[in-house]
Amino acid sequence: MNFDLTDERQMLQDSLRRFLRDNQEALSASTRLGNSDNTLGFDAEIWAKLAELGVIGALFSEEDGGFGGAGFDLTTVFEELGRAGAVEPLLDTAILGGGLIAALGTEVQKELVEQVIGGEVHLALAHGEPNSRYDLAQVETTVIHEGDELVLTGRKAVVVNAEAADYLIVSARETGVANDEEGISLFLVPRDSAGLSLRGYPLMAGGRAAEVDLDGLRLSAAARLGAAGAGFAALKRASNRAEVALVAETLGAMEVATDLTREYLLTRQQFGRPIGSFQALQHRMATLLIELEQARSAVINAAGHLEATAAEQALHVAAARNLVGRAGRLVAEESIQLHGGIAMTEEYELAHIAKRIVMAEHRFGDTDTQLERFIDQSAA
Amino acid sequence: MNFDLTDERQMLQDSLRRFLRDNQEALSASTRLGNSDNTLGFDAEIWAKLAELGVIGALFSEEDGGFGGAGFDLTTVFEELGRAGAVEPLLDTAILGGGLIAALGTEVQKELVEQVIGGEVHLALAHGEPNSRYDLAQVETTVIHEGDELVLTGRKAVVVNAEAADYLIVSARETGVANDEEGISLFLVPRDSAGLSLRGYPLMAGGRAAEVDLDGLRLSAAARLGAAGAGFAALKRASNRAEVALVAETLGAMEVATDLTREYLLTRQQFGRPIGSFQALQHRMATLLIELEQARSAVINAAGHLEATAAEQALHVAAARNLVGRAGRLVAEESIQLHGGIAMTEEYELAHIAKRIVMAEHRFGDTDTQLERFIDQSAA
Amino acid sequence: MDLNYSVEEQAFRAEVQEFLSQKLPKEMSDAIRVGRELGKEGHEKWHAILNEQGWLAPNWPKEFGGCEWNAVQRHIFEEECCRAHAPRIVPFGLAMLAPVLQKFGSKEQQDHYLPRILSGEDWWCQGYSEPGAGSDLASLKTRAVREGDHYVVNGQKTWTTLGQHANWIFCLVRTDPDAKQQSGISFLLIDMDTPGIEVRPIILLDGTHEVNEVWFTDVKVPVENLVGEENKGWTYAKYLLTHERTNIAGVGFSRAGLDAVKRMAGSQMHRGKPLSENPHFAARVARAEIDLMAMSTTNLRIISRAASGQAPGVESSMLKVKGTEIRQEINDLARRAAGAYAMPFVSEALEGGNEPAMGPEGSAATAPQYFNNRKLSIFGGSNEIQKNIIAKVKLGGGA
Amino acid sequence: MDLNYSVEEQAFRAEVQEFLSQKLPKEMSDAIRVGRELGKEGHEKWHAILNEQGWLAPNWPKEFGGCEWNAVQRHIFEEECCRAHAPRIVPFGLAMLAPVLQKFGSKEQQDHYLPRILSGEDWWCQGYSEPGAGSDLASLKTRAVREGDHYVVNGQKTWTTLGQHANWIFCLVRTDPDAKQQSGISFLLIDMDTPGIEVRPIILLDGTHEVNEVWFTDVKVPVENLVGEENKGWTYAKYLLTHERTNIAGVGFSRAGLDAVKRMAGSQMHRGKPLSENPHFAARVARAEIDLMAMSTTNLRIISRAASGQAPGVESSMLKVKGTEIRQEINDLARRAAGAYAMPFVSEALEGGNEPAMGPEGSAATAPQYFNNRKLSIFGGSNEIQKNIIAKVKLGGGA
Repeated sequence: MNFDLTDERQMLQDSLRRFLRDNQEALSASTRLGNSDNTLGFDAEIWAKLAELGVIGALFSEEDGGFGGAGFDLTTVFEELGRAGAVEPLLDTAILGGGLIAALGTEVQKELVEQVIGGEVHLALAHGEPNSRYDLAQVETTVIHEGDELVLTGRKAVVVNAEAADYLIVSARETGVANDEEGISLFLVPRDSAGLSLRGYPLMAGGRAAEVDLDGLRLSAAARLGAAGAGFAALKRASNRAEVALVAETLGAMEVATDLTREYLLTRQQFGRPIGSFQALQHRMATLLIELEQARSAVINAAGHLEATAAEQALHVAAARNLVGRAGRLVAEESIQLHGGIAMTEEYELAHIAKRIVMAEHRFGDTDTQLERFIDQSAA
Repeated sequence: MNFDLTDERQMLQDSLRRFLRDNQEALSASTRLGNSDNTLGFDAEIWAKLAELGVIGALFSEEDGGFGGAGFDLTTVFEELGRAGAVEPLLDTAILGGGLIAALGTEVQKELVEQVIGGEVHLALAHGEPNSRYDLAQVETTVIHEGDELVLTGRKAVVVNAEAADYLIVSARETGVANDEEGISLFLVPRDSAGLSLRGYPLMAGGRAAEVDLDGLRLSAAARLGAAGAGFAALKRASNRAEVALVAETLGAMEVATDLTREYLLTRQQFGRPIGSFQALQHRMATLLIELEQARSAVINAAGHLEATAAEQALHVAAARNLVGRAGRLVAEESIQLHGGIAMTEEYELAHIAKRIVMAEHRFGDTDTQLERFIDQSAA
Repeated sequence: MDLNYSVEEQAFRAEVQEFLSQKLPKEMSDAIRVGRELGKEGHEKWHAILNEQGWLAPNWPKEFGGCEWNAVQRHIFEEECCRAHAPRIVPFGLAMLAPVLQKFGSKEQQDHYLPRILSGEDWWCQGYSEPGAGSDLASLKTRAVREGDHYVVNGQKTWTTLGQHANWIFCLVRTDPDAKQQSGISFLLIDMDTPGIEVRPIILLDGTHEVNEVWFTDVKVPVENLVGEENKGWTYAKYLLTHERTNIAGVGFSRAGLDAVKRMAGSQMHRGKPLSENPHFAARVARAEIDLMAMSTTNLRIISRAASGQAPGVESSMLKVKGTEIRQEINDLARRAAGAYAMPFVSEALEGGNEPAMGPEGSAATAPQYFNNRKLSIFGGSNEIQKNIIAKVKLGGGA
Repeated sequence: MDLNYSVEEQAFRAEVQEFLSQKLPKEMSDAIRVGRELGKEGHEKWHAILNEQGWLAPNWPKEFGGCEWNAVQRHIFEEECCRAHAPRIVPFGLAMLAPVLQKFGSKEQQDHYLPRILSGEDWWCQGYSEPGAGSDLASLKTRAVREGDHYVVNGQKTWTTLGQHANWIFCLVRTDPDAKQQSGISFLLIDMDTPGIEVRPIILLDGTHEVNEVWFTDVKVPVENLVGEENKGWTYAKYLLTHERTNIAGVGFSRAGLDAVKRMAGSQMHRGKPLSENPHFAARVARAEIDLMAMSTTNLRIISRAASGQAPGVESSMLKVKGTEIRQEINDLARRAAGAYAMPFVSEALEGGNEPAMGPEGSAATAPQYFNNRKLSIFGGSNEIQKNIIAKVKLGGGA
């Protein structure tokens, strides 16, 4: 048993933390609400430098051209992104997009992974639909075979990073009914393809997404990623990895929220003394710190089981997301409350951090959905 | 709209409160754990005086020979019993037993109601079974017709007040399968009948109950209470009334728990000052007082709808029991915690009061079961 | 004990319902239902509709043109307005300043300002909070120095709600710097067009411009704009705060919010069934509803006592805490119900522009409202302050 | 980062499992599994079995006959003992007094007392708490006055766990009444058979006789029973409290408790299905399990740091709070699972008499344990004190 970071990961953590701290201003500018001139949703220069630093490569295994890719590599990177409140779409381009291509792609398709690692290409996963909620198998978008061509029709909902993406990975149903795990295919589609249209918008916690309309999008069979109808397992695996990244990001954000709150309690005066001397607030702060350690352990458990069996992965990912969801909500709400009015203002750092924490729950399933998954997995 | 007690109920409250306060010692002696010499489970003299005071009569309508019987009569009486921590089985003898006989009995059977009001007769409802949990329709005890005789076989679980009861009201299934609402009959059975045996024991929160074995208990058709197979509606009505009484009792106990805690916080010194001057404890006390008012309102809602439609009754009873269950647990646990060690000792009043609060949840359905009922009723 | 409304109260409720069904514009109730903002014009329009009906000032005495409704009537009115998705009335002039003027203002002030509040000619905002003062109002620093027939005001107010629309502000200012704490404070009425006043927006974490900083630099205020006596402002401020506390429980808002959650959950599919049938979600909704049913009765108990002349005491603080907890929980349920569609932030859609919202009806507003309503437990006397008050009354301890 | 146990650690675990399967008497594990009490003889029997194996003193140095296991080994041992429903070892002599004697005791004291602890000849109890002192140990009042070669002790101790079985008690006594607070306290070993000692039972709210008051009236204690130096007792007491904090998280107990809840919920029918499949109950169990999984890892993180020589700091307080919250929640789940069968209080069944328990296996103990374990967050430094400690370290504020 060993809970220390390896030297490599420690170096990665140090250099990434330093880089993000040094670029706080640029990061902040790109993360704020209503920054509607930036339809990229993030800072392109920062992205290039992240690639240069090897941060994207750390998310891929050596086999896939990277130099990491294990659970603890993901958590090392994303905890730092969370601490910085960064909205740069590493989850979408690297973990989801890059991960799926690395897992399923042909040699030709896999060249994109190299470009992802180099920071030259952006990706998005166009999978969720208006009626799918958090159900990974719920795909109503259809594929019809017309001669050699495949015709996709449907709508994809809240596709994060769609506008910046060079390619979308689009899921569609080849056989079966809406909720079957069998029959889901994945396709690698250039974003500017005819028959594919986007309606982009900013997101509550920063970054951008789009509704994607597939109106008779015509593809050749070569656009398929992996075997026909066999996309579900890879989607599940990719979402597990994304969820581990997400809890680590939330953990980083929770660290900052509790740090900011602690500092505020020590400095802010009311009724002639620092408010951190009021015992009721002290005890609530203590509770936050306890839950922060719980969250840290849950992230470690999930990351440490990301190479385990599918059942163990599912169990620990659901457990971590449920716990981090609960602890995160508590930390976000209590941090705001303990600050008072100042935390309600957009310009104060905590406002953005709290939004990152809370809104993370809305990707891949909220705490209740995770609890259901945990219960199912425990009973299985 | 009017939230004041009527003059009659105010008088009832005053006289009952005075009586219970004056007899605190006798009440306490009968309520403590392990007081195993008293196989009655309560104080017989107190019982006689409660009857004399008209407290039992207040639980019955004029039509049934009493002078009350409405929801707010029940809550007035039981709130006081709860404040006193009394374990006297008014719930079992009067509300459940007497209530069922009043609702279903023949003229002859109803003579028992008069005796109940006079304090001369004790009753118990032998309905729950080892497998029924809190499901009112789950009856596995069978009735077989042998000539003119009815033969009952089965086991009844945790029958409160069974040993003291002169008669048991026994439920058994005449037709249908275990979970049907149809087919349940009720029988009025002398406790010393052949074929009926008791195994009595004390209860965690005071009072006594018994496992009741029905081993070929032979009855005549005249023992039936109400029509064959039609007992469910009356059982539901009786349990609604009992649950309203129960939440009022818990409310009374919660009042005492918060009062004791408040007094303790004001008097107990630690680190050189009263512990009630510590803000963390102050805020927790404030929370308890808020939840106490919530519980009071929930009790009023349930009592005020006890004469409404079956659906409204069910909705408000489930709501009140869920809320009082949650608030009661909080008050009981926090009162103990805010006291510290002293509250862990059997001789301190709060120990008994906390047990009354918590263990009430185990009659007719715990908070989750009540929540399920509320959800079902809301959807209906 | 009787949980039923009297025949008269039922008739009053029917009258309110009739009015709302006739006079509340559909585009307005539609906007409120899905959480869109009304803007200044919308507020002014609804203000005028209510004024025409004579129902703009429920709590004013009849002599000043008010309804003089009792607490139960006001409760019924508020409940029905929420149910019908009527806009909230901006309270600063009508519900906060007016009672102070009616009790402490001069005849001239009453005659001048009260009709202008009803007509909508004046839009008032509140100058109470200051940076660094928070819930600790007594430590305020804005100075007013008497110079001849004027006061000269210097300082800064903050959290001034809708100050960007206001042409008048009522302010607490320090007139005696040597007096202790709450003494030495005066209550001034200030024209926002006076030179030296600057309003700076504060953007809240949901992107809204709802509150402001108001800066005063050598602002000249005529002495006749003083309310009551100099250095007695704290008395008037406390009186105002008591009035601010009406409808503190927010039962109507919670009821409307819970209905919206149920509508959305009924339309969203989760694992092949409506989300409303999912036991985990249903349990959250049920608990919130059960809490709300009880608090609604607590509210009525207090209102009924107020209607019979008893003053609400520590119960207001209890209602504030529980009421905000329930509202915030309902906001949380709403964002959960919206699923992934809680994520988009389409400000045009929220502001009533042409851009349609994504996702199910009302989903666009769920996350902004969740974050915006964190303020409920902070502003208006934070829930911590309320608990201090409860403890002080019940335990006699200090903070 | 590596969540796996080393090969050596896995081999050690197998060895412990083998021992438990061979040597733990079935009637003993059966009793523990359903929550029955063992009584004095049961405790002594298990004590002897461990002593024979040489595993009675995991934390003692080998020179004193201990195992000298590291933190990870101790954790594995505790985990397996809980899983196998082994009895808990009475800690007062072995885990609390012994480390003090080993570090601060004289050679004579070590030679005399330590072997008698291992052999079970002496049963120790703890004389720390006093009425009115609670978590505020420094204010203790029991006096010891030196008279020749004796101290004369007068005063009262309370909450003395299993004092009714003990023949020796280690006490904190005040030897210098003029010294401030923690100075002037000494650490005395007292034979319970000395005249003037009276043990009075305190019956707890679950009917158990687990703790006692111990009264001292002119009790003569030989001066050689003083540990270390006079008036330095506070130093030894603090050292002891650090050792008391091992296994503070109670992961093993919680794990065993959760397994018991699941067994019971699997056997109880609720609306035609096992209770374990009811979504509301399953949700409670799942949340407790998720919390426990995380705390278990927090515990390992701290243990792993301790094994590499780093001292646990404020983390102990965090584990205490979370650990007791989880255990209490599991106790609550157990009484819920038992349904109406949580109500009977059949003390004979709990004490291992012939009277069979009502209801499903283990149900008889659920309510008593629920109430008894309210103590977890009160004794051993209440959770409020732990939060004060956390705040002091992290915020530097006083209480």
